[in-house]
Amino acid sequence: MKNNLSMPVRYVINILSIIFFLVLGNFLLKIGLFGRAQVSTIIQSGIYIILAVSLNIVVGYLGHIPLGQAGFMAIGGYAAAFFWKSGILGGELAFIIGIIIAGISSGLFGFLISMPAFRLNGDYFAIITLAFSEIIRSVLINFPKVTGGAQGLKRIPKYSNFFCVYSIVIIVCTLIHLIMKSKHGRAILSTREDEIASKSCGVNIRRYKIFAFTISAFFTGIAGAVYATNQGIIAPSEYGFMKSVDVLVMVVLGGMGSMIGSITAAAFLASLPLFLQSVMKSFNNYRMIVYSFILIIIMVFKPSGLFGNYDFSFSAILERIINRLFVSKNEKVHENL
Amino acid sequence: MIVRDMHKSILPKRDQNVKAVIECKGVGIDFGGLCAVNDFNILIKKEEICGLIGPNGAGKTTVFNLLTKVYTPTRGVMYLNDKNTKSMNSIEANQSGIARTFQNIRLFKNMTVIENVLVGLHNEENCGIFESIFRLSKYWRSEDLLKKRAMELLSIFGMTNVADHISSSLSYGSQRRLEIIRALATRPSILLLDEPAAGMNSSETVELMENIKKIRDSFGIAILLIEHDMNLVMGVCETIGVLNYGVLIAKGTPREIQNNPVVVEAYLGKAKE
Amino acid sequence: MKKGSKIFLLVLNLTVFLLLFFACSKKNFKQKEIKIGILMPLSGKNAQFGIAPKNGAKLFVDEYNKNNEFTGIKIKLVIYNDESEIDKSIIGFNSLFDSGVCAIITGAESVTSLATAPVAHDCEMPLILTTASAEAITYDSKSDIFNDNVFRMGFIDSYQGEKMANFANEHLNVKRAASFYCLEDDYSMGLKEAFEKKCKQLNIEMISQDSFSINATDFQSQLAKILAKKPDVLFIPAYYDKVALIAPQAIKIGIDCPLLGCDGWGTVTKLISNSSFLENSYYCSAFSVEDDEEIARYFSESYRKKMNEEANMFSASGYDAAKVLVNAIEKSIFMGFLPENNEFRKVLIDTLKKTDLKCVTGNIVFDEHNNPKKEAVIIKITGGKERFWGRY
Amino acid sequence: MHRFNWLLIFSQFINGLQLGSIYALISLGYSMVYGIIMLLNFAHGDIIMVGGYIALISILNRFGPFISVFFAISGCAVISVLIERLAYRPLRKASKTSLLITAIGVSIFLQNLAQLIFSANGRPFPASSILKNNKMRFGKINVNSVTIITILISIISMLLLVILVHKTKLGKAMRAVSEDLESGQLMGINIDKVISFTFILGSSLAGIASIMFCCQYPLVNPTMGYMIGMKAFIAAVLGGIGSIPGAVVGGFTIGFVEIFVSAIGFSAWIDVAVFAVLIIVLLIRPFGILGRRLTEKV
Repeated sequence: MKNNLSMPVRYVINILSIIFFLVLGNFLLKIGLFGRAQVSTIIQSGIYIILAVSLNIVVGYLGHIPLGQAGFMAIGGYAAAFFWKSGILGGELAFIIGIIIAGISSGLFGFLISMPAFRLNGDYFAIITLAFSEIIRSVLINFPKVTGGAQGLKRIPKYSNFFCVYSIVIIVCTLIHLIMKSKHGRAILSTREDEIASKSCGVNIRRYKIFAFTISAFFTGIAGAVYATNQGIIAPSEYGFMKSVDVLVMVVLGGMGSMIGSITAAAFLASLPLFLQSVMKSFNNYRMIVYSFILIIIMVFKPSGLFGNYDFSFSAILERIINRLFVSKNEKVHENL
Repeated sequence: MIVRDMHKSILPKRDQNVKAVIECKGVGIDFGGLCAVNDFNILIKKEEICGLIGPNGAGKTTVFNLLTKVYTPTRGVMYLNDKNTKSMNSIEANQSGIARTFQNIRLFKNMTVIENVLVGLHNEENCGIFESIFRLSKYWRSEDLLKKRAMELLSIFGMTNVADHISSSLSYGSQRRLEIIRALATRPSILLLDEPAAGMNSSETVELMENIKKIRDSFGIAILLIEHDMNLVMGVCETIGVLNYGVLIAKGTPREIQNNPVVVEAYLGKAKE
Repeated sequence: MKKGSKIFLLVLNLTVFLLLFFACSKKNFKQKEIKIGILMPLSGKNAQFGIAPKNGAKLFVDEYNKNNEFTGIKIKLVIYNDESEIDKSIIGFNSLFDSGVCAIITGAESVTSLATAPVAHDCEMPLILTTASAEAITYDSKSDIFNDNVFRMGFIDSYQGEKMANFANEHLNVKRAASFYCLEDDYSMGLKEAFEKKCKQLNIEMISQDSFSINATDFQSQLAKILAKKPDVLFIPAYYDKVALIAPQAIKIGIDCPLLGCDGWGTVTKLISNSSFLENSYYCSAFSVEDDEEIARYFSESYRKKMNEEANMFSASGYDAAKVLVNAIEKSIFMGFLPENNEFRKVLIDTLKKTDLKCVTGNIVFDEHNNPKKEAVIIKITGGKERFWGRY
Repeated sequence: MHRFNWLLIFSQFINGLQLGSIYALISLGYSMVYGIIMLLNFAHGDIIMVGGYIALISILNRFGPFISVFFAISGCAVISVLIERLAYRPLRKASKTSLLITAIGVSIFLQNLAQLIFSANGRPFPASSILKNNKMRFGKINVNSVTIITILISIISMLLLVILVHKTKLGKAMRAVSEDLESGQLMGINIDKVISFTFILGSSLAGIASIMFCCQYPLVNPTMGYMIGMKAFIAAVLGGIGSIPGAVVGGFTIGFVEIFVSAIGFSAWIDVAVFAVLIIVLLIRPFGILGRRLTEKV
């Protein structure tokens, strides 16, 4: 057996690298290395990372294609906006509580929607989730007194800066990673692989499908809240079918079932418009054509996407390096501290 | 050789003094007019290796699906460890002690070997979602316990060295064995093997026979076997049931079955007068 | 995928990722010419409301640069396509801010401007809105926030609603009015509410308010109900692509009362194959191609010549926005402020406030909330043509 | 409605019939394609937009009404066969998820391509040059001729389709392949030809529907296909996906639901009502009114 690092050591390494990343990011932003556009793009790609990673739970780990993520984003955004605008609390605490409220409300909707949705599969599942998302959007439009209707909800307090967006990104990714590396994560994966075999192993696949969909809705709601506070105004017209497709393209490009794939694809596609804007003026006109073309090409030639379902663990990389360096001199490595 | 006194952790937790592991009376199912299984009666005692043979399309796999409640029978009653399985779904059936393998291997292809077994051990430890997410001590204890048990199970067929390989990369024979191990992981009191020797050469079949005996001895569980390979059936089964057009036409020791006129007629047709 | 190649791929990806950020953070330091930003939707669903003002502004700036060599002021347009999506328009604003523009012409539609206005207010970047009509962009009565850096070329929703109500009352002596609006479009909603409030004041009876959904194509059932109520006039605050569908169905079903519209109706006769359906209907607008004013006629000819397409209200407001902005820039520079230092924008805002300029869409003077005080042009559709009826 | 005026009720009924027949024509395409290769052809809705634009261009270049209608229908057929050949055929063995994602990709690609070529704003559709639109008077009710022609043409096309599917050899092949692709192949049916023919048939019907639609609502824009396609799919599911009479029944039902909802004043809630119908149907009878139950073999 290779001498791999024991679990506590892995966690120490992971935490250290995360803190280092956050501090470095903050420092870089403070000294104004980036222009305003890069800052808002970085924060935007943080939001899209949360969206892609939470969609990846259902698309990658569970093997179903929901087309209604925009609806949960809207619920999260509006729930948090109502809380913040009511002004019960101010500052950082309000931000955190608003995020949690957004997550819970859209998680609740996810739970309610997944009960009927999982009685169907394949195309029907995709269409019923799309139907729910369109209904949510119409309800938001048709009650102007409550939700500001088509003009949207204005003057949402702005809390988002690099530090809190990226700490949320990291918390969300870690939580998903922890869930997937547990018994429940294995149950979700087994449901994707083969439902009948999972049932014969005693896995209650219906419960785990609903569980996976609810967490995915929970984290999408959080992303919706961060999206709302980052913009200051949210309008129902943004949460149409195209927003769900945008996130789906990210997950598919990154590789269904690979978290690092979703993260990289989300960051790459979220910052693509700005990057290409300076390079090729009219790229934005062709953006959606290029996206849909990528989608078709990937599905035909490399359905497993950029990363397949290879899940990245930083400590695994370190382990391999340590093995190569030390074991070749075959003296005892000070492992399992 | 693994002898009977395996440490207790592997043996199924079921109450040992149950009369019959499986008992079916008048069980039948028809799919819209077609009567796949009709008036199926069987009784399998504890630690009995019973074979189920019959021509193709006699309803053998349908019987398996009935026993594991993948289909719910339209007629008759079934008892599993003396519990009526009428109101159970396939998950509850598995919990109360029936595990199965499939005719065409249904492994979790993209998961590693040990993960496949760990899924089998899913209901071994009840470690809730909260404990798992926040990695409380209960999570560590249960994970270690599950890993240890999975390794033990793998060691039966000497597969511990391939624990980290992706299950689809294994050879055909070891995939079959992995599926059996995964079924054993759910602590069944009866294991249903659906044509385990299909596609195996003779040496592998012999090895399979020993493994089946070894499992029955070390686990103390009953085994119900569907197989076409007669020397495997005759060699390993203590009793054999013959299924023809969904009806169990005979059940007895291999000797009795061989010269039971009804069976011969069903298989070879009526002798010319 | 062997283990090694995965690592290589990961590293490659990370480098692309980092390279991407540093590549676009270089600031261009040539400050010789003065940059004006254009933040408009040039693709996607609202492209037609973004491309026209961009062309209008481009027309003015090219003209200005050509025949004002001597002033040493050269205007450069920096264009960003925000696809009429809020998140892209905020990034667009920041990207224009980074490229050192001193003001931005934006406001093809209200939702994106509502998002960029507060951001611009924080960094005192003057915004010139072409046709966005939501009141809250400049002054939001509910929360009493006034974005003093935002100036508006077109009308606010309530202005048009009241204007058409007055017009109906005065010139068509209407006693019973009906409205047919799109619930999912904030522009349409704003106009309908203003029209309704004004009608109550003029004790015109509002007999029915029916709505249609944004991607509806069939209106016969609502129109049948309106027909049953026999209104004297039917107010349809919508954009020209919806009106082109509604009008034929209204006439076919038998509605014969005059139809009232708003500035969204511009170029509707182009979009309807047989415009007899719009006979004797009126709509107010900021600009009409047949406006007999000399300045307006000059604009429509040069626009048609340069862009080989018919000028409309959107391109006219883009042209005016550029004209007002460049005029204010000239004044601030003559007052001795250099465009390089950043309180130039503060000065620009003050000079913009004091604008009093004859433009294509009328004489531009800003009231205390930076909304233009100017008359509307009333256009009557007769013989399939959008005739200039007069100013009101 | 305070007093029950029969005039309003009857004209609404006619509208429902006309809208329903358009949805029925389109949902036939969905049902046939889904029956054959179990694919929810997202792009089928956009074929209507393609048909509209082709008809528009051919009329602008002064082709006669019949030639431009022919161009539109054959254009739809050619484009949908191209889509099937390039995007769907390589994926015939692939998982359902990749097929679904590809269909979404094709749909967005078509919409944005049209937006690029014809610009995002709508173009007027010269309906009068295809169908002379004069008012017909039945007693007190004035109904425009386009509505009547639409209903008639839809019914004729549906009858032709039923005859073709049930009476001709090719129809028999289509039904066999929709029962079981592999065994159809074993029986010597050239699968690719049959599937391509199904796509041709489905999209020609969609072409007819798009001409009817553009004549009634004379405006063509790149994203019109999305909503119509979605409602037609709901109609196909409501009727029982895969069953041809089901698609017709579903189409008319959705048409009437839409007209009824807007008649009682909730016009803003039409989309919500149609989606709600879909959800209710999927949960209570997933195989729809006339569909057949598909049991999953273990």
